[in-house]
Formats: sequence, C-alpha cells, structure tokens
Amino acid sequence: MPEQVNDTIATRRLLTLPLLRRESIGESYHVLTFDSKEAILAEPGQFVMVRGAEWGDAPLLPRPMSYLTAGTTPSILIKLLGEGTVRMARAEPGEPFSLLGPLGRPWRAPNAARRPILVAGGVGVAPLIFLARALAARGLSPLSLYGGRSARDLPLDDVLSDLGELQVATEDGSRGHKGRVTELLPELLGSGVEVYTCGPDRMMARVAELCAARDVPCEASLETPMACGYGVCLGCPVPTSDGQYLYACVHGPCIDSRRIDWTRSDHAPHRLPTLARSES
Amino acid sequence: MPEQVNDTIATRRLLTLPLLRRESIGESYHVLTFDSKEAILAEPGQFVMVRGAEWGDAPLLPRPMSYLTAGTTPSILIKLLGEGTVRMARAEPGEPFSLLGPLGRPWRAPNAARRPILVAGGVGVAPLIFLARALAARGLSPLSLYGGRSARDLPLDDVLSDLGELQVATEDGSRGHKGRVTELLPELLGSGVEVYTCGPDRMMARVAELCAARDVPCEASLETPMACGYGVCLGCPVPTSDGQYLYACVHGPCIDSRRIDWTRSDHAPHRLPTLARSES
Amino acid sequence: MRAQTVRIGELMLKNPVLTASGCFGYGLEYDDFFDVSELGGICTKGLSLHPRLGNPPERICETPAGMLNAIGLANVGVEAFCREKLPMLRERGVTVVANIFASSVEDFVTIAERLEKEQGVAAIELNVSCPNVTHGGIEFGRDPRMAAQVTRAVRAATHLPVWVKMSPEAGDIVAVAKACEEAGAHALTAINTIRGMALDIETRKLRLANRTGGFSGPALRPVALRIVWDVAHAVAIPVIGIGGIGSARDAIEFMLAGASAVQVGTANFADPCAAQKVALGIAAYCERHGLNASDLIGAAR
Amino acid sequence: MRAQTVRIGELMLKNPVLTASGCFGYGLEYDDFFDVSELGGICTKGLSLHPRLGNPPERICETPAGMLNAIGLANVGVEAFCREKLPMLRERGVTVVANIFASSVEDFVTIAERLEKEQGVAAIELNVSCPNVTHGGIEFGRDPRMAAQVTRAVRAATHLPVWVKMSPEAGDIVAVAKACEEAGAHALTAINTIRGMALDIETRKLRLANRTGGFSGPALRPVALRIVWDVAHAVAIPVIGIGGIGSARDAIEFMLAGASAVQVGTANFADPCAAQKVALGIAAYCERHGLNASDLIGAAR
Ligand SMILES: Cc1cc2nc3c(=O)[nH]c(=O)nc-3n(C[C@H](O)[C@H](O)[C@H](O)COP(=O)(O)OP(=O)(O)OC[C@H]3O[C@@H](n4cnc5c(N)ncnc54)[C@H](O)[C@@H]3O)c2cc1C
Ligand SMILES: Cc1cc2nc3c(=O)[nH]c(=O)nc-3n(C[C@H](O)[C@H](O)[C@H](O)COP(=O)(O)OP(=O)(O)OC[C@H]3O[C@@H](n4cnc5c(N)ncnc54)[C@H](O)[C@@H]3O)c2cc1C
Ligand SMILES: Cc1cc2nc3c(=O)[nH]c(=O)nc-3n(C[C@H](O)[C@H](O)[C@H](O)COP(=O)(O)O)c2cc1C
Ligand SMILES: Cc1cc2nc3c(=O)[nH]c(=O)nc-3n(C[C@H](O)[C@H](O)[C@H](O)COP(=O)(O)O)c2cc1C
Ligand code: FES
Ligand code: FES
Repeated sequence: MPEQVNDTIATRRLLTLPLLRRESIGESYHVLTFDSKEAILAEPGQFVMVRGAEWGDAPLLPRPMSYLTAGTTPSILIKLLGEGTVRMARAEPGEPFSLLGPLGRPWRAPNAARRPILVAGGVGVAPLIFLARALAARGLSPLSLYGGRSARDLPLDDVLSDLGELQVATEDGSRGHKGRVTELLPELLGSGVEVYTCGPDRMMARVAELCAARDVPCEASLETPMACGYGVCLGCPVPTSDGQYLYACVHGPCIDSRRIDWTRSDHAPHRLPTLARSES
Repeated sequence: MPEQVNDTIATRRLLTLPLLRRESIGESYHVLTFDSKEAILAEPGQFVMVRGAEWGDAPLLPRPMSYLTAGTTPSILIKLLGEGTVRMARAEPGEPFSLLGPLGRPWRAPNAARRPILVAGGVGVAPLIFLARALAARGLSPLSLYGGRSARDLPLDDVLSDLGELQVATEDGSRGHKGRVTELLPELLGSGVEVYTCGPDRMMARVAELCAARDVPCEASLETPMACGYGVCLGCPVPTSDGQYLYACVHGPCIDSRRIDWTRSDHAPHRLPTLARSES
Repeated sequence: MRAQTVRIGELMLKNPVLTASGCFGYGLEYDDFFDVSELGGICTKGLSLHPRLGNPPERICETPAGMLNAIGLANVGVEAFCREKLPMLRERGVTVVANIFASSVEDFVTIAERLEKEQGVAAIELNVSCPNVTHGGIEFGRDPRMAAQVTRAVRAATHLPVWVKMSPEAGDIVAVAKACEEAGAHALTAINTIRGMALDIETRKLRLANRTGGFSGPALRPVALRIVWDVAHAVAIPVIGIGGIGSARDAIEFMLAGASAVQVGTANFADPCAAQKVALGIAAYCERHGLNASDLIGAAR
Repeated sequence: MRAQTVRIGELMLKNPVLTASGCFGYGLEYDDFFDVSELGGICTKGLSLHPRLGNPPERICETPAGMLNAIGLANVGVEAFCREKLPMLRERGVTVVANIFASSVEDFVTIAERLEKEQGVAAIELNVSCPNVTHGGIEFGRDPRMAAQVTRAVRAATHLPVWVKMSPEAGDIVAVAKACEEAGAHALTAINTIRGMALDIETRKLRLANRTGGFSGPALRPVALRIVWDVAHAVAIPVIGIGGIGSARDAIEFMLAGASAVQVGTANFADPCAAQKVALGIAAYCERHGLNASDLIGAAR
C-alpha cells in the first residue's frame, strides 16, 4: 500500500443535507439534488457515500455514488438496483440524507495535447458528465461514446450532447449504433486522443484492452462494493496487473486502466440488479 | 389455555392499505387514517398490527394499535414512543401500510342496566373513544374520566366530550382536576355503573382495585409487547390471579380486571418512552 | 408447474417449505389466512411431557432486524396435543412435524412413544437446542455425545422419522451433526436461536424476565446460512434450513447452500401467509429457471 | 463534567470508548473528521509478522442490519506499522492498542517483542478469533488451552498489558475467558465476528470470494451483549464490549452489563465520527444521571 492518496482529501466531511428535488428519468433512473449551505468542492470522478439519515439500522451501509454536480446543489444520478437505491428513489424533497464526501481520486487532469474521448455505459455516465462539464468550462469539447441496452438506458444523453459530440450505441438497436459501444472506439483511437471510461466492468475491460493495444492513455472509474469509502475497511480491493491490490475508495475510483488486472475483477454477483433477484 | 377466543376472528385479514391522511395533535400524537376498499368490521376494543409496507427488515415487528375507528377508513391514534411510531408519524399520504386485523377480544357488551364509566389515560383513550361512539350509536351516553400528565396529553378529549360527559385530570393541574384521574373515580362507583379502562398499567391497576372493592364490573384493555398479535408466538402473557397466564392478543386485550394479577404486570421497561432513552 | 416435492428421507413433502416450531402455534390459528395443508409441513410448538406455563413477562423484545424470545416452552403438553390439536390437523390434511422437548433422555422417549400411537404425525423434531429453559435444551445440543444419545434413544422408541434440531451454540456443530447422523437421525434441522440479551438503559433492567432470549429473524440469516452450508457439506442425510427466512429469495439461498427444505419462523409474525408466499415464490423461480425444487439442493457454484 | 476515565488494569483510559480493530484503519485516516486522541483509544488493524495482501474480492457484503467481511487481515506488517504509522500516532497523542494476529504461538511472541521495543503502544490485543484466515485465528480462540497458551507466551514476552479478544464461536466462551484470565490476560475484549455466509440466487455464487465472512453490525448486538454479560460475570479482570455499538445507548447497555469500556466497529463506516459521538453521549448520560463513567460498569439491576 505505498500508493499516494489524492490531496483534495482535506475537505472530506459528513454532512446531513435535505433532498432539494428528485427527478425521474424513465423508470430506472433518478437525479437526486441536495441542498448544501457550503459548496462541496468535489472534482469530476470523485464520489460520495450516501445514506438516508432516517434509514435506521437497515440498509446499514451508505451507497457510493459519483458526483454528477458539486457546489451548493450537489447531485447524483442513481440507477434502481436494490434496497438502497429504491429508497433513494422514493425520497421526497426535505428528506434528510447523510453525505460523506468528496471521496476518492478524481479523473486525472486532461492532457491539453490530446482530445478526450469519454466512454460511458449506462449509469456510468454520471462522473463523465461532470468531467465533460469541467472540460467545457475550459473550452474543451470531448467526444462522448455512450452505450446501453436500449434507448431507455441512456439517461442524461442530452446533457452529454450539449457538451460536445455524442455517439450512442444500443444493444437492441433502438438508438444509434446497434451493438456495443466499444465497437465505436477502435477507429477513434490514435496518438491525439486519451480516454476516460466508466460503466460495466466488461465494457471497461474492453476499452482498456483497445487503448492498451494502441498505447492510448485510458483512465477507468471502478465500481466495487464499499463499506467505508475512506480507506479504513479494506473492503474494496482492485486486483492490479502486478499481483497487488489497489483500494478503489482511496487509490481510485479513477485509475489508470493499465494498472488493473481486468481478468480478476469480475467476480462480483453484486453487479447484478438485486431487483431482478428479489422478484422471486 | 382453555380460554375461548372471540368469534369475530373469522374476519382477520392482512391488508396493504395506503395512508389516507395523517393529522398531528400536538407534538406527540397523530391520527393515521387508512383507505380500505372493504370495510374493516372491527369492534371497539379490538386492535390491529401495523407496519409500514416499506420498512424493510427493521423495525421488524408490526406494532399493536387499538382501532380508533373501523369501516372503510380505519384509523389509529398513535403516541410517539420509539422507532415504529416515529416512522408512522413521518408517513405521507399514499404510503402503504400492512394492517393485520381485526384482532383480539373487544370490550364486553355493555349491560343496559348500568351506566358505563370510561377511564382513559393518555393514548389509552383510543379504544374508549371507539366504545363511546358505539354507545352513542345505541343512544347511551357514557361518563368519561380522562387523565394525563398535562393538558397536552389529552389527545381527542373533544371527541369524548361530544359523546357524553367528560371529566379530566392532569398531574400538573394544567386542565381539570389536579392529580390522578383515578382520584375522580371513587365517588362515582356504585351498583348502577360499570367501568371500562385503558391506560398505563399503574392507572388500570388502581381502577381495578377501586372497582373490586365496590364490586363494580371493570374491564381493562392491556398493553403487552406482541410479536404476532394472533396467538402463535406466546409473547404476550398476562399473569392472572390464579397463577396462570392469559395471552393478551387472543384472550384480550380487553379482560375482566378481576382476573388479572396486577402485582405481576408492571415489569415492562418497554413501557418507558424509547425516545427519551435514545437521547443519550 | 415444475415439481415442488422434496424428499426428507422416506418422507415426501409437497414442497420444501415448512413453518418453524414456536412460530406457528399448533397450525390451527390460520384458517382465516390460508390452507395450511398446502405447505410442505408445519412444526408444532415444542411439546413437553407435561403442560408448561412458560416464563413470566416480558418474553419478547425487538432488536435490529431481529428479536429475542424467552417463551420458556409454554405448551399444552403432548397428551393435550394428541387429543385436542392433532385430530384437527389430521382433518385438515396438514403434514405435521411434532417438535418435542424434554430435560431427560427418558422423557424424550416417553413423548416419542406417545406420539407413535397417533395417526398423522409425519416426523418428530428433537429440540435439543432450546436456549430458554434451565434444564435440558441446549446442553444436549452442544455436546456430540449427548445429542447422539438422545437421537439413538428416540430412534429406538419410534418408527417415525427423527429430525434433530441443531444448536448454533455448539463449539463444533459439524461434530454434533455427524454424531446425530451416526446415531440414526433421518434429517437435521438448523438452526435454533442463539442466546442474546437486551437492556434498558433508563431503568437499567434487563428487558427479558428470563435475562437471555433466543435471537431470531433476518439478522440471524447469514449465520444460519453458513451453518447449513457447513452441516450439509458434512453429512449425507437431508438438512432443513432455518433462520431469518422471509422470502423465496432467502429460502432459495438456503437450498442452494445444501438444504433440502426450509422452515419459516419469525417471518410468520408480521405476515401469517409468509410461508405460503415463500412456497409460491420458490415455484415461480423454478419455473423461470426450468428447474424442479429438488434441483436447487446444494446447487451453489 | 462527570469523570469519564476508566481503568483497564494498570491502564487508565480518557473515556470508555475505543475503536475496534479493522474498522478504523491505523487511526490516521481521521484528520478531516476529529481529533482521534480524544478517544479512550484505538485498536489498530490486525498486525501480522509480515505484510499480508488479504483476500481477493469480493471481501464485503451487506446483510440485514449487518455486514459480512472477509478482509483476510490485509495489513502492512508489524515492522512497517512501527516505522510508518506508530510515530504519527504518537505525535498525535493517540492511545494505541496494537491488535496482533499470527498463526503460531512463536509468531505472536515475535510480534509482541517487536512492539515492546516501541514507545506509544498502550496495550496489545491478541486476535485469537479471526474467522477469515486459514491458519491460526479462530482455532486459538475456541479452545481454552490454546487461548491460554498464546496468552501466557505473550505475557512472558512483553511488559505491555495484554488483552485477549474472544471468539463468539467457542463452545464454552466462559471457559476460554477464565483460561485467559488465569494465563495472565489483563483484559478480555468481546466479541469478534461470527462467521456468516451469503449467496446470490441468480448467479448461484457465494457472495464472498472467501466463502464465509465475519458478521458484524447492529444485528449482532444482542448476542454480543449476552456474551459480555456472561464473561464479565465470570472473570475478575476488565471486559471490553464490542458488537454492533453505534450510539451511546448501545455502549451504555454494554457497560451496564459489565463492560469496563467498549469498542466501536462497523458504525465507523457510515459515520467516521461515530466513536466520538458515542463518547460524548456517554458523558451526557452520566451528567444527566449524576454518575461517573466507571459507575456504569456492571450496574444493571
Ligand atoms: C465509486 C462508485 C461510484 C458509483 N457511482 C454510481 C452512480 O453514480 N450511480 C449509480 O446508480 N450507482 C453508482 N455506483 C454503484 C452504486 O454504489 C450501487 O448501485 C449501489 O450501491 C446499489 O445499492 P442498492 O442498495 O440499490 O443495491 P443492493 O444490491 O441491495 O446493495 C447491496 C450492497 O451491495 C453494494 N453494491 C451493490 N451493487 C453495487 C455496485 N454496482 N457497486 C458498488 N456497490 C454495490 C451496495 O452498496 C450495498 O452495500 C457507484 C459505485 C462506486 C463504487
Ligand atoms: C392491544 C394494544 C393496543 C395498543 N394501542 C395503542 C394505541 O392505540 N396507540 C398507541 O400509541 N399505542 C398503542 N399501543 C402501544 C403500542 O403498541 C406501542 O406504543 C408501540 O408498539 C411502540 O412502538 P415503537 O416502535 O414506537 O416503540 P419501541 O419502544 O421502539 O418498540 C420496541 C418494541 O417494543 C414494543 N413496545 C414498546 N412499547 C410498547 C407498549 N406500550 N405496548 C406494546 N408493545 C410495546 C414495540 O411493539 C416493539 O416491538 C397498544 C398496545 C397494545 C398491546
Ligand atoms: C417466539 C419463538 C418461539 C420459538 N419456540 C421454539 C420451540 O418451541 N421449539 C423449537 O425448536 N424452536 C423454537 N423457536 C426457534 C424457531 O423454530 C427457529 O429455529 C428460530 O426462530 C430461527 O428461525 P427464524 O429466524 O425464521 O425465526 C422459537 C422461535 C421464536 C421466535
Ligand atoms: C471490515 C472489518 C475488519 C475487521 N478486522 C479485524 C481485525 O483485523 N482484527 C480483529 O481483531 N477484528 C477485526 N474485525 C472485528 C471487529 O474489530 C469487531 O470485533 C466486530 O466487527 C464486531 O464489532 P462491530 O459490530 O462494532 O463491528 C473486523 C471487522 C470488520 C467489519
Ligand atoms: S471502502 Fe473501505 S477501504 Fe475502501
Ligand atoms: S402476540 Fe403472539 S401470542 Fe400474543
């Protein structure tokens, strides 16, 4: 564990904030915006541990969520999965939430000499939208590739297209390219670009593979189960190519994709929607 | 356990009903009214096991609550105590609740030859209001004695006074007689009356004692912790004067006060408000 | 519909869902709710040789996602059960597992012999793991030799299938399980409650008159599941899983871990139809996956 | 303010609240949150002789009101701890309890000897009860003789106070506790986690790569409280209570049951300031009741 931890750490706080508003996007996605007196100085790629202040003893653990926006109205984009996200999706304005953040290592600063390509899968779009906004603020315009199962699984695609060029792919062909979003990538890779990706492990593994083959810098934002989110439980190991572990909450979630052993990072049954599971 | 179980039992059902409205009465009391397509045929003195359908795994057990009214808009009067009642008091219209009822033995039918005296302590007023309404529907007008710590602890006193004569007592003297409500009782007892009581154990024990001394029939509605409410867990024993146990959920909650061993029924630390406890 | 029957030794159950002892009365309290004969079976409240009053109040208290109980095995006694309860259960066609409890091997045998005389008892479940009584109970279930001794004695006294209910408090549960298997148990049921305690900090009193109580409910599930896995991987006889099961998902977890059937306990309190819903949910899962219920047993990968 | 100090043998703690091993890192991750030296103390992540990578993912999973962990004692090793972590803790004035783990008595001794050389270690806590490693761990903690052997050997090797952390999976925990007392332990800490398991019914896979994980959190509290009561009523040395403590109310329950101090574990995850809040809450309770913290110990009626 010789890894250095990011330095925005000095601003980590546990705040209890009321929900300001909740907007649903289709059936499975919601944007939750909170009301904070002090501005949250989160950077794109960082995350926050979120828990309803009134949840009692169960669900017990806070849920890691990427910041969609920061400042005095920090927001997150959630996908309904299990009990935690279902409760979040039921919350009404005014309901208090505990937010611990900003946490983790943000996206590495873009290299001005390269055009950023953002590769998003489903809800993984959240930290990439935050990044695209930051790039736009600097006058940079990213190229975004955005994939999902169907047109319904591309929440906030309009935001991305407002911020730069957007290409979409859906597995059922209901929008854009029919197939995987990674199929759009090869022809775009070259010495003038760099890649940022967040989405399902399998998608990110493929992005990493393509980038490695063409020597394109690629940063991936990892999802692992987390108990604490701030480096004390050691519950969030990410196997690295040199046989060690990085800890996603402090060494990530944004990590240089070449450091990760992608063959060992898809164990997680967690990654299946629990809602489907609980139907039975 | 040779005790016979009441016969309205044939209508027990577990229903999931939306909250229709919630009215607060001061800081500590709320009336919750539910919306039922079918009329709930509860009788005065019966109770219902109430649990938020969205509570998840905790709090685990449903909470026993006396019916305040029955029919298609069944309602309960709750006093804030611990996690269960606090959650109920936060519920918004539309929130689904599981209601198992009607349960238990209702108040014994009034004897037309006697004037009913209702002795209520705090939230114990709920099943007595229901009784007073039923009496009023038959053209009978009960005399109600209603006590609490202060004027704030006499929720729905106006309902009682609309239904008959009402005398109140508060320990701090902020309304009516200064002192215990049981102090109002002795001069009212005689051969022409019968008593129904619900409130703190100590109050009911005193009512029972006074009635026994004057040979006045007295029925008490007991509060014990309950897990099931329908006779299977055996968690709700009430010590009887012959050294046996009755089970409050099926043999009660309304029981002839002479059958109860009041000296053995005040063990419960449960009876203290948990809210106060959790301050620390 | 996919076949839902499961075998527990010689006994064929309609489906893998029973109700747990002490959490379903005598199975006669459910006429308003559902037809109990639809279940795989019910386990009766623990029956002793003589009627028992049980412990003084308070007997129960809630804990995070669980509860404590110290009922103290209040029951009508085996005689009254045979005369007053069993005929009604028989009439309703309910598969009845008689859960029995005693503080000596002799009494276990006497109870079993009494049940042996009746029609309509599908199996006997030996409660050698009750944490809420002073004598007998948990001591038998903690020690492999004592557990085996009770099992062997009851086996010799009855033709009925004998199930032994495991205590999670045994230091070496697998050793107890193996000893019971060797002693002739037809099945093992796991788990009974673990002893817990709760205190009120304002009165500074213990919440239960019995001081400790058995801990049950969803909170207990991960521990129960681990024990069922361990036991099922160590013995050849069927194992029946218990502990915090409230949904089909929970029940399927136990079956995948090696349970041939499951029992629903605490979940009946909040929902009298819980066991029925679990059974229906397992059937739906089987349908969806093209499996029979018996295919689930030990199918974890 | 009422006195909040409590004595654990020779060691005087500022207040009765420590943080539990494995749930507070090395105590250096809290600068943003609060001044860790305000606590009664911290227990470090379990230290082994050599650094350990820990188990592969998944290492954690949530359960009703609790969680399972199978970290596998990932840690920097005692040497790196002494060189890189301890000086910073010393500088901050933190009361440090070094939680140590080994798979042989010799290694336990070697680690203790290494710590003995340092300033700033207030006590050593022997983890003879880790459920997540193949060797050592829980075997030591289940058997009174083995637990005593480790205790005696470490006592002989160091002048530091020695605390022994009890496993709830011992068949006879009181026997283990007494054996450790006799072997010279200065205090007992109870409890470590109980092994649990979870399965995903769609993939049919176990949720944890290690198969089982240690069960912790509020769900565990009633079981932990009962064990603390039993142990505290059986030994004369101080007992430190652990298990699902997240509020002052929980902590006071343990103290009333006989604990001289408490440790806050899983609760730190949702709230990094949990232990600080527990300590403040106990002080407020003491104020309200006109008691010193030490008056609470074993004061249940
Ligand atoms: C750094 C990071 C950023 C994330 N950002 C987002 C985001 O912006 N929007 C979003 O919808 N989701 C995001 N996730 C995933 C999100 O944390 C899970 O979807 C969520 O925890 C599921 O909780 P649940 O109660 O609904 O599901 P359950 O399956 O009921 O959760 C059970 C347990 O597993 C954990 N868990 C389940 N799935 C995941 C997962 N995919 N990743 C991590 N833990 C999981 C939960 O936290 C909980 O502890 C992020 C995860 C990480 C690690
Ligand atoms: C037949 C009957 C009728 C009742 N009618 C009413 C009513 O009309 N209005 C009302 O406000 N209250 C009524 N009560 C009491 C009510 O059940 C408790 O106040 C409530 O359960 C407290 O829950 P909690 O989660 O807020 O408190 P907590 O203290 O957090 O509850 C913890 C556990 O203890 C049990 N418990 C705590 N206090 C009591 C108590 N006094 N009686 C029974 N169980 C308790 C809870 O049900 C729960 O299982 C009645 C109780 C019974 C038995
Ligand atoms: C109120 C109550 C009473 C119980 N009585 C008995 C009993 O008489 N005999 C027995 O073997 N188990 C008894 N148990 C244990 C249950 O059968 C079951 O093993 C345990 O509760 C765990 O399952 P659960 O979490 O589904 O409740 C009782 C449990 C509860 C909650
Ligand atoms: C993630 C995690 C890691 C743990 N690591 C250790 C450890 O290294 N050494 C140890 O003795 N106990 C360890 N424990 C056990 C805790 O110290 C504590 O005994 C247990 O979690 C019960 O307390 P709690 O419910 O407050 O968490 C760990 C617990 C958790 C949750
Ligand atoms: S989530 Fe706890 S260390 Fe990463
Ligand atoms: S509450 Fe279960 S028997 Fe009365």
